[in-house]
Amino acid sequence: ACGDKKEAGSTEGTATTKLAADQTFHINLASEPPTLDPAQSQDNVSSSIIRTLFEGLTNKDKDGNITPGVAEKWEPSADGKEYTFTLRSDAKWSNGDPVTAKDFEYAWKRVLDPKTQPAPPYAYQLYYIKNAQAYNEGKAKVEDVGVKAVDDKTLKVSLENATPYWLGLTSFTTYYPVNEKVVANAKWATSPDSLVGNGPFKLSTWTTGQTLEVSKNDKYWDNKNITLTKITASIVDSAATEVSSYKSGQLDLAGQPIGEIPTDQIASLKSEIPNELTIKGIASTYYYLFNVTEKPFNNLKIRQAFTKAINRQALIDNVTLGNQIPAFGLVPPGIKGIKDEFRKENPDSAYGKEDANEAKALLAEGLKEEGLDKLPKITLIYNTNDNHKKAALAIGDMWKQTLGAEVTVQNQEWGVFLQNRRNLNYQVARAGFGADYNDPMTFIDLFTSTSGNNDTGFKNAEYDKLVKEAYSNSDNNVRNEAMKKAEDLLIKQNQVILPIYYYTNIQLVKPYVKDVVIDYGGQLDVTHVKLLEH
Amino acid sequence: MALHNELIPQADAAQLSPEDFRKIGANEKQSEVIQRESLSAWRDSWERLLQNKLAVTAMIVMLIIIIMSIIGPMISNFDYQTNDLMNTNKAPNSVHWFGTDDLGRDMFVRTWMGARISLTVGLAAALIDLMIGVIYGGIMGYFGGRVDEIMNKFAEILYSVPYLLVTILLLVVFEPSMGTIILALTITGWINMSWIVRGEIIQLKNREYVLASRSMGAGSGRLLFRHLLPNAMGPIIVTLTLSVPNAIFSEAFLSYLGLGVQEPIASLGSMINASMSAWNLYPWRMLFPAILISLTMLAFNIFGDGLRDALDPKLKK
Amino acid sequence: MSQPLIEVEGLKKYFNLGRGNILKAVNGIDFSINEGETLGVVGESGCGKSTAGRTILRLYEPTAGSVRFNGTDIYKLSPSKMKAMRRDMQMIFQDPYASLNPRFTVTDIIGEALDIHNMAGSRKERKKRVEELLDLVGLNPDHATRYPHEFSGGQRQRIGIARALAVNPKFIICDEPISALDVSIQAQVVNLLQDLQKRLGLTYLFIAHDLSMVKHISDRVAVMYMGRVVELAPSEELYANPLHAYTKTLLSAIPVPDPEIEANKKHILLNDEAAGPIHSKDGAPSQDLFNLDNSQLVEVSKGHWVAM
Amino acid sequence: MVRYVASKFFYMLVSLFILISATFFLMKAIPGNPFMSEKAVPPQIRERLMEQYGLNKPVIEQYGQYLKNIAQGNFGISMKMQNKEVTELITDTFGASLKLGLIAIVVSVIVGVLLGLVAALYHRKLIDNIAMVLAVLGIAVPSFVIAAMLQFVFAQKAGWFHVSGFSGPLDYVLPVVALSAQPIAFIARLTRSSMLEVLHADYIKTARAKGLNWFTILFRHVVRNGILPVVTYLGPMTANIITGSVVIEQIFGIGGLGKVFVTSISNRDYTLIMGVTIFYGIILMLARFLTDIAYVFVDPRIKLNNGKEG
Amino acid sequence: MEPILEVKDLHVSFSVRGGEVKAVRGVNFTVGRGETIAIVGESGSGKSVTAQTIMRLIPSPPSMIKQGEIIFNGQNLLAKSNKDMEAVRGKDIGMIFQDPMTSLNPTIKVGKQITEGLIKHQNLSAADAKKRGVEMLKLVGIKNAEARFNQYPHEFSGGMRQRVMIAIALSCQPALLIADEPTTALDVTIQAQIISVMKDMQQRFGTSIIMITHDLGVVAGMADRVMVMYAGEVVETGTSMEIFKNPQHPYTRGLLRSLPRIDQRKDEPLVPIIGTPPDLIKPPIGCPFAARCDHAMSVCEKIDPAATHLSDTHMSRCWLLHPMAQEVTTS
Ligand SMILES: Nc1ncnc2c1ncn2[C@@H]1O[C@H](COP(=O)(O)OP(=O)(O)OP(=O)(O)O)[C@@H](O)[C@H]1O
Ligand SMILES: Nc1ncnc2c1ncn2[C@@H]1O[C@H](COP(=O)(O)OP(=O)(O)OP(=O)(O)O)[C@@H](O)[C@H]1O
Ligand SMILES: [Mg+2]
Ligand SMILES: [Mg+2]
Repeated sequence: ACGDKKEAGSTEGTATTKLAADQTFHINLASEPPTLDPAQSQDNVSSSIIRTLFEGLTNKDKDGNITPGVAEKWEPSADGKEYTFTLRSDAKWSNGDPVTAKDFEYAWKRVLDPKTQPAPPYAYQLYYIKNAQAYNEGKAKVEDVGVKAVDDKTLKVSLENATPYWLGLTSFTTYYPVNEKVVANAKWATSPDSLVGNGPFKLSTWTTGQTLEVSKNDKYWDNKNITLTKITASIVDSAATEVSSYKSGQLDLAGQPIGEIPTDQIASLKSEIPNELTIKGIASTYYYLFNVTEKPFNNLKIRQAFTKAINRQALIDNVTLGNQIPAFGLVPPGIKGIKDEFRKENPDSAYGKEDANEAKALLAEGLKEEGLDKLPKITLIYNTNDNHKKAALAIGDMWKQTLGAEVTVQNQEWGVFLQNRRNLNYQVARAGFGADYNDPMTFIDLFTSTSGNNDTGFKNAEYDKLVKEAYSNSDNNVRNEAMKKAEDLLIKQNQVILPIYYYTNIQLVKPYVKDVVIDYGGQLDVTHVKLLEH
Repeated sequence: MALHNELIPQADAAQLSPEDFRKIGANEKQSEVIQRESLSAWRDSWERLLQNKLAVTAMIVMLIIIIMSIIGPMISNFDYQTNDLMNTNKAPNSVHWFGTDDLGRDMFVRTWMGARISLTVGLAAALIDLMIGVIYGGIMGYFGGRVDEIMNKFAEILYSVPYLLVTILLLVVFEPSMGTIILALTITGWINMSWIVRGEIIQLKNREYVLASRSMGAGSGRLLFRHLLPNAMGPIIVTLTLSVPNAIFSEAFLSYLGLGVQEPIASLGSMINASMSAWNLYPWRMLFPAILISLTMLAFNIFGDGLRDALDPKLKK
Repeated sequence: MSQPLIEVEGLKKYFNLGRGNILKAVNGIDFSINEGETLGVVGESGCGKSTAGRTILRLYEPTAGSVRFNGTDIYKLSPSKMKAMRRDMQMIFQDPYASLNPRFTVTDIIGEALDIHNMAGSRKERKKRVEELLDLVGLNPDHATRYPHEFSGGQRQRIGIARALAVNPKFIICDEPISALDVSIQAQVVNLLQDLQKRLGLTYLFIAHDLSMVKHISDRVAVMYMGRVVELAPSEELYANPLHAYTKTLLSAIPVPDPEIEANKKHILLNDEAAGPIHSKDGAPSQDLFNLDNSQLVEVSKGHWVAM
Repeated sequence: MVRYVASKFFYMLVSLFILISATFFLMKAIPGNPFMSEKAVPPQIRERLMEQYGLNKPVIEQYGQYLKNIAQGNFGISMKMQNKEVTELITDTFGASLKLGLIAIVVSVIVGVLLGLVAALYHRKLIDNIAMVLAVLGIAVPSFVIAAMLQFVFAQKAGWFHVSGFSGPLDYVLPVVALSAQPIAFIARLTRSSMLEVLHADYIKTARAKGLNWFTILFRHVVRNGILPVVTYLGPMTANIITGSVVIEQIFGIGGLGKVFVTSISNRDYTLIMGVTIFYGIILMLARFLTDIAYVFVDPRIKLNNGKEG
Repeated sequence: MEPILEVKDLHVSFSVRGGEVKAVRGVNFTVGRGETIAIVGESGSGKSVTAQTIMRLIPSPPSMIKQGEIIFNGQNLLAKSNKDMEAVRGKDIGMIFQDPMTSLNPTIKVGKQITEGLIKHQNLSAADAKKRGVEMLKLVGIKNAEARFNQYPHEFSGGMRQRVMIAIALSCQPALLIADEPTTALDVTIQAQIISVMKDMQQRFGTSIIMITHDLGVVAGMADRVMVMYAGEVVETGTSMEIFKNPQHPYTRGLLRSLPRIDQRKDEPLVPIIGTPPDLIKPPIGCPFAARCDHAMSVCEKIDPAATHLSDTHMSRCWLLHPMAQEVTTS
């Protein structure tokens, strides 16, 4: 991974390896999990908890390799468009029911069912499955969806295209099974009494706003490999309090992705407890969107000027403080390419560099092209959040200092912000995206003209064509070439977005905590954590 | 009649001469003493205020804060919104007297700017309260009867609607800005003032000097502006003084909820809020605004109390 | 005998206390006062003396009845005529502290009347008039620029008198002008009032509850009880020959500063439970001991009226 | 008495109605659709949702429905936590707030009254000055500053208390201190001035003239009358403590209603904001109402003349 | 007559902004058993301060007892500890204050306020105290006493409250009752009732009374002896007869003259005392009344006159009584 200057868990092999008597793991959630229903989950907090409560067909080990989960083994067809999963026979629900192929079929179809309320936000993660999108959009029937429980232990899945990264998705929460019997109750996922999962832990307490506790699930097939007896999560949404609690020993783990460490404190933590602070690059990008349909950002040169006018490293060193990596492209490091990471194979240095003078010159040209004698007032919007605010202020100030732009930064509430962004009712807006799966496509298809996430007004037939090409081809070389061209088109030729940095995940982990897993995308997996004696 | 002059201690008969017993009669001049030197009621209150050392100190502090909030940002080379990313979170030093914040902005300038915003919010809210309160309360008190009854009930009902909730709602709906914050704070803030005014007017309107003026044929205007309001001024000013810190405090609270003024402008409250994430590391970022807001609160409260004592007719002999 | 200066007829003043409670503070009084005469009004606290006085001056709008001044019914006057009329009728108040605006200087207090009626052409004239008035009431004109709180009670009362005199009134209502003063000071004010009456030919309605003082200053005395006049007679006559039971009680209750008389005096005491405020707080009158509702003023001898 | 209570109650209902209406219409004034989410919802599903929530009806009809629902204690469903009802969220979390609030109220009253009493008894002496300096500080320093400092000094540095959480009795200490600082200060000042007034009242002279000893006088005559104004302050104090707890719960990580409120504001969870606002409104108005009634019991003078002192 | 109370050379001051108010300046007097002594005088002449000093009720600070003795039943009250004073107050000396509206605790039932003292001083059980309290209420003329016993002060009229005050003050049958202007706030008719209750109670219990008032009529009706105070000094004492029929001090005379007499003709003016009393922060060195006295002599402004005893009971402090003054005026 990238940017991981200091790896945590350096205690490995040095201190005692004796396990602590009390295997209760204390973590903090920065917000109440909005849901514990795998179908509804879309945020890190809930997915981190759901990951302890459910298990998909496959799992990932700490190096990101796919390992068997509920599925004992699987068999892709020759064309890569069909998979046959064989489920293990000892997989059980926490209420004792066996986990069957039907449960998966039911769960996936439930996600795709247009009548499911509220609409599962990540339904599109299942669109690789044949007819999934059509069914979800109400254009196909449920029988047409390419998933079928052949018998209790056999699940057959047909895909739209041969998708090399699809198998990895089966460990994703949206692909988790649910127990049809309990789901009838609309509130099944809100209480320990009614939540039935198939994961290594089961929900034991959930006091709104206070604590959420999961404890070891005896029915879990692999429970002998689970060391923790309990995971206790406090729910405190003050970053400062979280760090204080961690320091005072109340927490064993703090920070992202389920909590937060104030950026202000990172520098001091680095010097104070360097071996507990883990900074790990993850596959997410922080960028700004230009509204390309309106003056002045309809002009490429002006967009380029704004992109070149900022000093990313200064921003990272002084404002965001998390050892992030300056970004010039869309696809972050950590995402696989052909052999190595996509970003290494296609360095983003090709997309230009910061240059204040060039920025000024470009701005002048751009203004001339637009027939403006002066840059109009620029408003930069972001959704209310301290870090976004700081970054926005700093960047606004950079624009002001280099380009003489008059910038107003404005925070907006999430709903308002999204609406404004979607309706192109803005000039520059903050955005960020984390990988849904380990392939550049998770980023590249954001900006097709039909994408729900393309809030820029950028519509480019060639781009759409490139994306389609990558979708429909199973040859990784061809796909990568198409995606590289698309990114080039998006950024180098059109500068639709202003990449700022690639995210890192910042965490505090006590030295006695072993086996905390953060995957390439920053997802947290604590199911195999062990607590050493301390 | 038998006189027994048993005791004439200090006045030994020998020392007294018949001259001492010459009749001089009553001394009208001396007996009609004027009891106090000439001071108007205002001057009198003022003098009394000046004798209250605590209140005078508070007044001086208040003035310093007000003056500094006007000139403070000017006496520094920095401005409140320019970032200096090379100099973030610097402790107070000879260049940045109050240190810098997380964007390297000068805390000295920002603190005084914050004080300016906070004071503006406080003063503006208090003044609007004053205007509405005096008019509304004046009408209630002066006209009395049914008018009073209805207007008073309305005020009472409005008053029992928890004001901070309404304020929060308003700011959730309308983007917080100086204007909306001030507006939100005054939405029920004036009621207290109107009751003070009403109470005073009702009390004063039956004072005999008002009746005297009426019996001489004075009209409503003269009664209100020459007799009633000037004499109600004491409590009005006290209430005004005390509602400034209230408004400042409420604004700070709203800032804490993220409903304060928008960056890059900051009030003292929003500065404290911004510093909370790491105040143990960079204490100056919280301390200066916190001290200033506390000092402001203290100064206004103590000064208000002092004013109350100085203006309270009960203490007059 | 000349026409009376003031004629009060069937005067009533009710206060609405809300919730349907009506307080009949003045409940139908009739009397007249001749020019140059002093009518004393006595009665216990809350019986409506002040209310009657204020209603006569139309400081309160009456509930019913009429007051004629020199034959004109003042309740029928337009506001502007009423304003002019106010020059003829003035009032002196009880509390020498509450009756002077503490924010005004003596000049402003006395000069206010002159301003209202545009009686002082220039500032100088105004000042001269104020000094004249101060002199008239026996105050040092040099003190004109001072504030009321600098004066003693007796001096303040004189300022109040000077204010009333500023507009050259014919008729003055004195609402307990001496009650708040020390005994040794009371006589100063009473003498001044009597002296002014002689010099300026004033007519007084003199309200007090100190009966000996009322007797001393008044030509005739009206005794009020629960908003009504129960007895009205020349003062000598009233004291010598009280007819109404309440008057008798009242007179017997006055302590006389003479141990010999006091030693031989027989007190008539009022029924205890009723001996409280005549109105309880919610405005309901307490027991009407003398059954006033069914009685009328009757002239039993010349000028001596009694409620029967 | 009955009439007094009835009229107070009636006013409370009117105020409540105003609050509910204001809340409703203010929320209606917010731009955007409540079913906005990261991923655009297909139009037909949105339609169905709108229908389900009655949002496609005319505003007036919605308003009527809303009033009806509230009368039945139904505040709707949270928009952020779509599986939870607002009522449920409130009842789940109010307990913690209530406990904290009640303790803070009790502590404020006891400490405040004692402080004020001592200050009054030692009027103009050193103790008086110390007590009043404390009181003034309590008023001047924002509670969130106090809370942060307490947390830093006593929990993080000294380690005497948990930094956050709300499980053991010790966890109450810091939040209660932070929460009651201001009310204590207020009550102390209020008590002091009213005690001073009472101490100079004629009836205290009467009591002394009876030869009662000082403690009897203090507790039978002085304190009882001196805390009357404190009773009137209980209503506003509840409001103070509630608003204070919003901040304090956040800092000390207490899962109370205050935290829910803050989160609902930062999440713009409109149904939740409305629900909590109205619920707070009810609590506050109830507190005021009870205060008014309590006053009748502690001050016998009020019974007869309908609430205004004679 | 054996004195029950002797006040000797009492000096009391108040420290106020701008100096020291010398409120009581060398007051001497005695009260005999069963006797009623009235204290009259201008407002601010120190009547209340004297009375409250006897009870040691006057707050200190700001007050300071500079000098003097108060001998009650042979004991100096000023030398007693606070604790010992508690045993005297209410038990041996009772007190009534001017304003009946404010001198009862508004939040405590009337009965309780009466029995408090009884329970404390006479060790009565609550039930006995109640019996005694009701009895007292009946004695002071309150009808329906049992029911009234459980009412609050605001349910009583002013006159009735003053009766309650009398009941409280006399409940332990003290030897001395101090009444500080007990009727000033009341109407004349009610005043008459209160005075008659007081007289009645005095007869019943043989209490001595110190009655403070500025109503000379009340004095004439009640007092055996009268003490006239002016500017913190006693300027004249004597029996009622002596004071009313043969006043010696010009202030006493002026006071009597400024009242209208029953037989006074209407055109005969009252004779006022001109001017106002002196400021007690800077009391004059000479006679405090000199500035207002028609008969003032030059010595009056220089030296405060000593007491002249005109009879066993009659004392006056005036230079006019000095033999030399008589010589000068007669010559
Ligand atoms: N403005 C008013 N509103 C309501 N009630 C009033 C008003 N003014 C006077 N009253 C009531 O009217 C009654 C008569 O009052 P008024 O002042 O005339 O009595 P008074 O005889 O002058 O008494 P006092 O001797 O105490 O001055 C009282 O019960 C009083 O409370
Ligand atoms: N607490 C006090 N502080 C300062 N001065 C006081 C205080 N109490 C009384 N005095 C002063 O002492 C003097 C005597 O007061 P005192 O109350 O004895 O007068 P009084 O004769 O009872 O008058 P009144 O007839 O008005 O009751 C007055 O000048 C008064 O101003
Ligand atoms: Mg009156
Ligand atoms: Mg007195």
